[in-house]
Amino acid sequence: MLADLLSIEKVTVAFGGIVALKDVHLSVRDGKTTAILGPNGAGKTTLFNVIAGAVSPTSGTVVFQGEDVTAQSPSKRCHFGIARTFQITQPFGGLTVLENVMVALTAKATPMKQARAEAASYVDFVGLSAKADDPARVLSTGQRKRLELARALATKPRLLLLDEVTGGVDRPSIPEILNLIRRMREERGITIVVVEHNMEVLFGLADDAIFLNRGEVVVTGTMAAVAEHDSVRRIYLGDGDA
Amino acid sequence: MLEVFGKRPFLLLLFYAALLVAVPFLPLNDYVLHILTLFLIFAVFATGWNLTLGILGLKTLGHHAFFAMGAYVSALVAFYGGVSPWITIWIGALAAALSGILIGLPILRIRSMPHVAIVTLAFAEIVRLVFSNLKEITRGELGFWGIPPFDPIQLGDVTLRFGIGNAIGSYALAAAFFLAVHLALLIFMTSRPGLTFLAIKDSETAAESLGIHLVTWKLLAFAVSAAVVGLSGAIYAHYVLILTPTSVAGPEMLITLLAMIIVGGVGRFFGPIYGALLLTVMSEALREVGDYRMLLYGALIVVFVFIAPQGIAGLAWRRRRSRKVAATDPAT
Amino acid sequence: MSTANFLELLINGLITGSIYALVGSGIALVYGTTRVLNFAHGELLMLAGYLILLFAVTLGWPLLVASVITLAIIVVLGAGIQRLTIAPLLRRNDWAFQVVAATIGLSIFLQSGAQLIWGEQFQAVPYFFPGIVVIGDLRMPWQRIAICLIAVAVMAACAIVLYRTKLGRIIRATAQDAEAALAVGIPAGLVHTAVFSISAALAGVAAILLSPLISVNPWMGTSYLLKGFAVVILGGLGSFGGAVAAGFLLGLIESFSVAFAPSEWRDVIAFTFLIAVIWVRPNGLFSGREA
Amino acid sequence: LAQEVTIGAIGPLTGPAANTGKAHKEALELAVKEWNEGKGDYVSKNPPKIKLVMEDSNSKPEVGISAAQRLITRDQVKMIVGDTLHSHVTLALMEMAPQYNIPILSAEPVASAIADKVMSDPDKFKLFWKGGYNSDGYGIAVHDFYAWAFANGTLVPGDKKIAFVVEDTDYGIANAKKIGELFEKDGWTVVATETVPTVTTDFYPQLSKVRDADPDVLVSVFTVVNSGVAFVRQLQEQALETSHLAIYYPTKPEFMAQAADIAEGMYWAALQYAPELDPEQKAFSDRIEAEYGTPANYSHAHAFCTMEIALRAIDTAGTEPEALAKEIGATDYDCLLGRIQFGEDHAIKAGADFVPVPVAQIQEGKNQLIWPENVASAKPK
Amino acid sequence: MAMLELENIDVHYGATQVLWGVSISVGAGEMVAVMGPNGSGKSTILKAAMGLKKASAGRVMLDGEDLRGKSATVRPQRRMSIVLERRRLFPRMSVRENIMLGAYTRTGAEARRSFDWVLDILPEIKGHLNATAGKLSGGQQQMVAIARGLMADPRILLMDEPFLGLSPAMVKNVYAIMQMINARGVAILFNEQNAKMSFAMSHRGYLLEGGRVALSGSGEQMLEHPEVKRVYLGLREEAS
Ligand SMILES: Nc1ncnc2c1ncn2[C@@H]1O[C@H](COP(=O)(O)OP(=O)(O)OP(=O)(O)O)[C@@H](O)[C@H]1O
Ligand SMILES: Nc1ncnc2c1ncn2[C@@H]1O[C@H](COP(=O)(O)OP(=O)(O)OP(=O)(O)O)[C@@H](O)[C@H]1O
Ligand SMILES: [Mg+2]
Ligand SMILES: [Mg+2]
Repeated sequence: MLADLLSIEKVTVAFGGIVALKDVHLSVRDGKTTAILGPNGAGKTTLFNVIAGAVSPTSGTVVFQGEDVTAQSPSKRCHFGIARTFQITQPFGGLTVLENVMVALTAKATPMKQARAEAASYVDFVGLSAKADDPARVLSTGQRKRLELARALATKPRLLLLDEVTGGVDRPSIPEILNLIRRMREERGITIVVVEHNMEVLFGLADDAIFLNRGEVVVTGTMAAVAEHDSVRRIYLGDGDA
Repeated sequence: MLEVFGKRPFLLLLFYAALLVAVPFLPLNDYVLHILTLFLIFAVFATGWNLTLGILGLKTLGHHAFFAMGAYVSALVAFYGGVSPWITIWIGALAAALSGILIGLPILRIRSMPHVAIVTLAFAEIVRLVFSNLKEITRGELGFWGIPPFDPIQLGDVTLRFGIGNAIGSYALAAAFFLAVHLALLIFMTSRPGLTFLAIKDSETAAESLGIHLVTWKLLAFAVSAAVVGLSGAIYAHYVLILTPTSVAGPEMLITLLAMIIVGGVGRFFGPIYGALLLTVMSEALREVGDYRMLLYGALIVVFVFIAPQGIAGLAWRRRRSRKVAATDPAT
Repeated sequence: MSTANFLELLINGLITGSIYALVGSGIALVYGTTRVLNFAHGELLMLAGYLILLFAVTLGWPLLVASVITLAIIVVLGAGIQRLTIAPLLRRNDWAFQVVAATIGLSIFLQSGAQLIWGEQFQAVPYFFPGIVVIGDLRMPWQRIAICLIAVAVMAACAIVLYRTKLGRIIRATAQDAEAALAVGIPAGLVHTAVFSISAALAGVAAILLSPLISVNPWMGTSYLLKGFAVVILGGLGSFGGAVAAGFLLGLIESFSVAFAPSEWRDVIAFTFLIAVIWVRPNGLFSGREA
Repeated sequence: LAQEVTIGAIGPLTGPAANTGKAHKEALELAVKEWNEGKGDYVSKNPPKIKLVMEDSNSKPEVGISAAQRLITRDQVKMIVGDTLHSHVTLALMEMAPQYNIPILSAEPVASAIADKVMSDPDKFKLFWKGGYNSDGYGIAVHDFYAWAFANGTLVPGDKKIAFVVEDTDYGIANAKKIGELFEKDGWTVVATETVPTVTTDFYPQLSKVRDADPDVLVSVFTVVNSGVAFVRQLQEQALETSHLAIYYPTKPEFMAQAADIAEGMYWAALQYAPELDPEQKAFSDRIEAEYGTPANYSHAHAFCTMEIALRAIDTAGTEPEALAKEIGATDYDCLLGRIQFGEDHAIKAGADFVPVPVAQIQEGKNQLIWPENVASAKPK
Repeated sequence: MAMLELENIDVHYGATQVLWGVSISVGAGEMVAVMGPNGSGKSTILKAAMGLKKASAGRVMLDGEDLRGKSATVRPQRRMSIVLERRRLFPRMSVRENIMLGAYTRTGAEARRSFDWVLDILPEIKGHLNATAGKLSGGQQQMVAIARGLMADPRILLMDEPFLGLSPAMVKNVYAIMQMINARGVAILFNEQNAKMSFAMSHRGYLLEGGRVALSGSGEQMLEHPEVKRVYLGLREEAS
């Protein structure tokens, strides 16, 4: 059996009275793409925050590459190889698009010159070359999403967390972005965890899936199996007689 | 980063270096050199402060405390310890950096502009009061005098003397420090640290997710900024040779420097230099109407915030930029 | 320390504290609702001081009339200042610091303006409430006691408006996303101005209460401003109730610090306390309701 | 006629002490004007014409230094009168004397530190003279006054406890220190020394503390009149049972205007300028009033005297720095405030035979000189 | 006469022009979709219509009245409301307060009636009424934003990417709501990336490119247009 790149054990997150995650277990197979499905407010973003270190769990552990990283800061985890995008985008508004990506590279001690060249290729990848020298604050919703992706990729992660990365991206561009992600996965062996409401995108990307509802894991399995699961169809996709 | 540094920052600095070297060859009297010396010292101060205020985006309002720290520590060590100012200024800068870290630690964890502004302001008030209350050592508001000037240096058959009254030597020294500090900072800021500071300024969450350790970097910025300001304070001390807590750490120092940075351009690398030049020269020119000086500073800050929030440096930049945009835009 | 002495310190602390609370809550109100850190707040206090001096002393009007007119003018003045110097900035991207800078500039401008107009002398205002309360060893002029009582009443009234009325809800909504408020039809700009006026009125009340004690002068706002800021931070940024509580606390700390240490260390102790609190409780001592 | 000589002056024309600075300016100008109009107190037959340029020190040493450089390099002044008010500015300015080889004469500053600095290197500061007496002057006067009052039974020493509430300036602190030392020599204890910022007007915390310490003598020192008025009022409210002596602030006419009723019985030092008691000072006050519309105060008188010293020295010795400075030091001149002579330490001498430091008491809303006895206008009550 | 009409508007951000002579109209009771690539100016159109962004040329008409120079607040008074992009809730107020503020221009009784109705059609919100809006999940915030937009009892509703961040089931729900209120006569102008869905539900549609209207027509016409078909509807084949 392939070793798990990431495993989350018994993670519970409570915000005051609200329990956003309850006893969540999750294993992410190395090199595979795992989708996290769930209705709004199920705890998907919170799970990402726990993995990336932005939220510390009330209880439970996060193990990455066999190491317990629960107590590590987000920046430390990035150095371990965990990268993420934000559902509600967070560009560096005052830096240009290119420099936004350079930050990700220099944070890992890439020399400036090299970082500039490399960043340009990522910007190109996500289709923002025309805006490369514009400050990121002027980007539209979809453009911001693309920038998020470029930046996360530039950290050269082992594990990439994509929170609704195609939400707001115009349809004609989605295939390119999917191709890009797939290529990254194949060429660099990146493991991906993705939150996405666009089922078409998911089918093109995910191997495994888990289904969260009200902070609890309801179903785990292969993408196809989970998508066909009864409760998923009912609660998440709203199929059937609802 | 283009917005911060402009197109060719090193070339620009070289140009300023040439100007500074040319000055002593002009027929200027001591008084003018004295004003220029003050300008150079305050320009270093303003640039140092701009590092946190403009570039890291931490709205600190207490950097005059670091100025006072550098000035007093260097002066006290030189006076009581009999150590040469050539050495004590570094001790002063170090003391400022350490106090920067001390006050930086509690506020850096808080991502809130008012906290930073108010806590640093309160810190400056503490520093002022402590220097003023430790009368046995500093003589309080009576002023700490007897500060030794920099030891003279022999250049061939000319002896360069320093301290107030030795205009040429003092000017040369201030200019040398001005150029050295700006060059060092420019090298520092146009590479990784600069990029990182600017990223932190815009989104701490995102910066952190990309592997930037916030506290380390912010403390670094704070320490560097405090050290630069402290150094300028130390040079100031060994130039004017008397310090009072109110004049180095009082509110007028805050206002004056803030005005310099805002008029010059917050967050622009070269901005504070222009601001320092304009305001130092102006405040001397306005001696006649002394009563209106503070009135004018206040008005100047307001006016610049309104019509040119990016300051003098930003005005020049915007003009160039809008020409460029106008030329390329219809194509998009 | 005798009981009378202790009580005296306590009362002195509460009196100083009530002014800090009044000034601090005004700053907190504006910050809490509009995220504007108003460095010119002290100058509103100073201007109100000169107004009450003009009406109550120079013109000799009855206190109540003079106070009402002073407050009316300061409210209008506050609105004017907000409209002219702050409102235009709020539309910008990086307005937070620009407003700080602009209000600092404004503060210096008003201060030196006042000095040019009225000179640098301190102008005395006679006590409004004559007489001294004597209880055993304790002697307290009515003027001081009135400060405390009136300040508390005024702050209570403000709190009611803020948390119990529709106006309060509108104010708080505007605080959080002015564009969104506009989108639902709230005239956000007017709300901002109104809040600023209320805060100016609080400063005005403080000035009226204080002027007999500290004499009217161009710098009278400055020291209270810094204390007001400290109070705002201690109380939890933008929390009206927190600022009020922290104001009293700071007053007490200062009063007792003088009893145990030389006076010149009073402000050092007060500000060190602020920084110490930030170390252990960054969000303030009283995690009050956020406006 | 001799050629015109330019004299520079430096004082606080702006900032919180601007009122006093302006008074200095008026008096300096009047002295020069009268001199040039032929009404001066000349030494020679052919007095030089004088031009005065006054610059602002903004109460700050470094601004004062800038001003001095400007006067020296731009206006080519032959000597500087300054700082007219502040000791700390003077301490910075006096460094300019050896550096630019120019005589400097300060006016009101009293800090003993200035004299100490001169004494630490007399040769370096040979061009500098201090036109005010040392702050010790007050200390000695206050001490001697109380010794006299205890001796003749006007006051009783009680438990021999003394307390101070003073402003946070060299002036306040040096006075408290000197008086404290002198009283301690007589077996007294200093039970409290409270230092408050210069513009404080709320003294309740300090008064609580002082009351707890229960002193027999309380000395307050403020230069800001309103601090003094507030202090006196709050002292009355708190009904402290102690003998109170005030230093400096009652010299200001505004003090009597605001506090005459609540200050009844208070002692104060030093009543050096009292036009209502001294005809010469009255005449001077009238001249100032005729010229500027307001009567003169102590600062006018002091600045006027200082300028007289300077003018007479130039008249005698010309503008060669060393000679001029020497001549200043040799002054022996009866001015408005007393007989002016410089001591070893380059400061003018205080005392009954020189510039007297008399103690007054407020009696029935009026100032009365009560000590030393030879100048007293009334008996203490 | 159209209810809302944008006539030839230009919009600039600073020196950068992003809309070039755009004309869009929404008739009473009409459902109108705006489509276009990222950055083509869809959000800007909605903001300009709502008066949150000033047009530098051209005019915006509501019920035949020129709204140039009028404050943004006149629109809610005329029962026009907007669901903003990136949600724009009042983040530190409760969900209940957020929703109630949507009825700012209306009387208390009306507002309460609408409030009950909104909770009926968006029941997911019920459990979070006292939560702080800024702490809700992305999708929950979107629902609150929609609820707030409905509270004005609008005659015309502008929606910027209403489905963004919603789960498929919720998308269906919101879709149904839009159709329902539209059936009651509320005009809707919205923008959404899913071309098939948006044109299918709309009476008319616009296709934007680079800040200019590239194409417009009825919903069916848009769906049938070869350009739209080729670029916007071809996802499934490529993605799978
Ligand atoms: N504040 C701004 N300053 C400068 N340019 C801006 C600003 N806001 C938006 N833009 C630019 O205007 C163009 C249109 O933006 P808009 O947000 O209307 O696009 P959109 O069609 O809604 O895109 P998306 O589908 O990504 O949301 C974009 O190129 C964007 O970069
Ligand atoms: N900081 C917080 N404080 C309080 N509650 C929170 C916080 N963050 C999230 N929650 C709550 O936790 C629950 C899960 O939120 P989360 O953002 O993880 O959902 P999600 O699955 O990402 O939903 P969506 O698809 O809508 O983005 C929600 O009910 C939300 O209100
Ligand atoms: Mg989410
Ligand atoms: Mg958009």
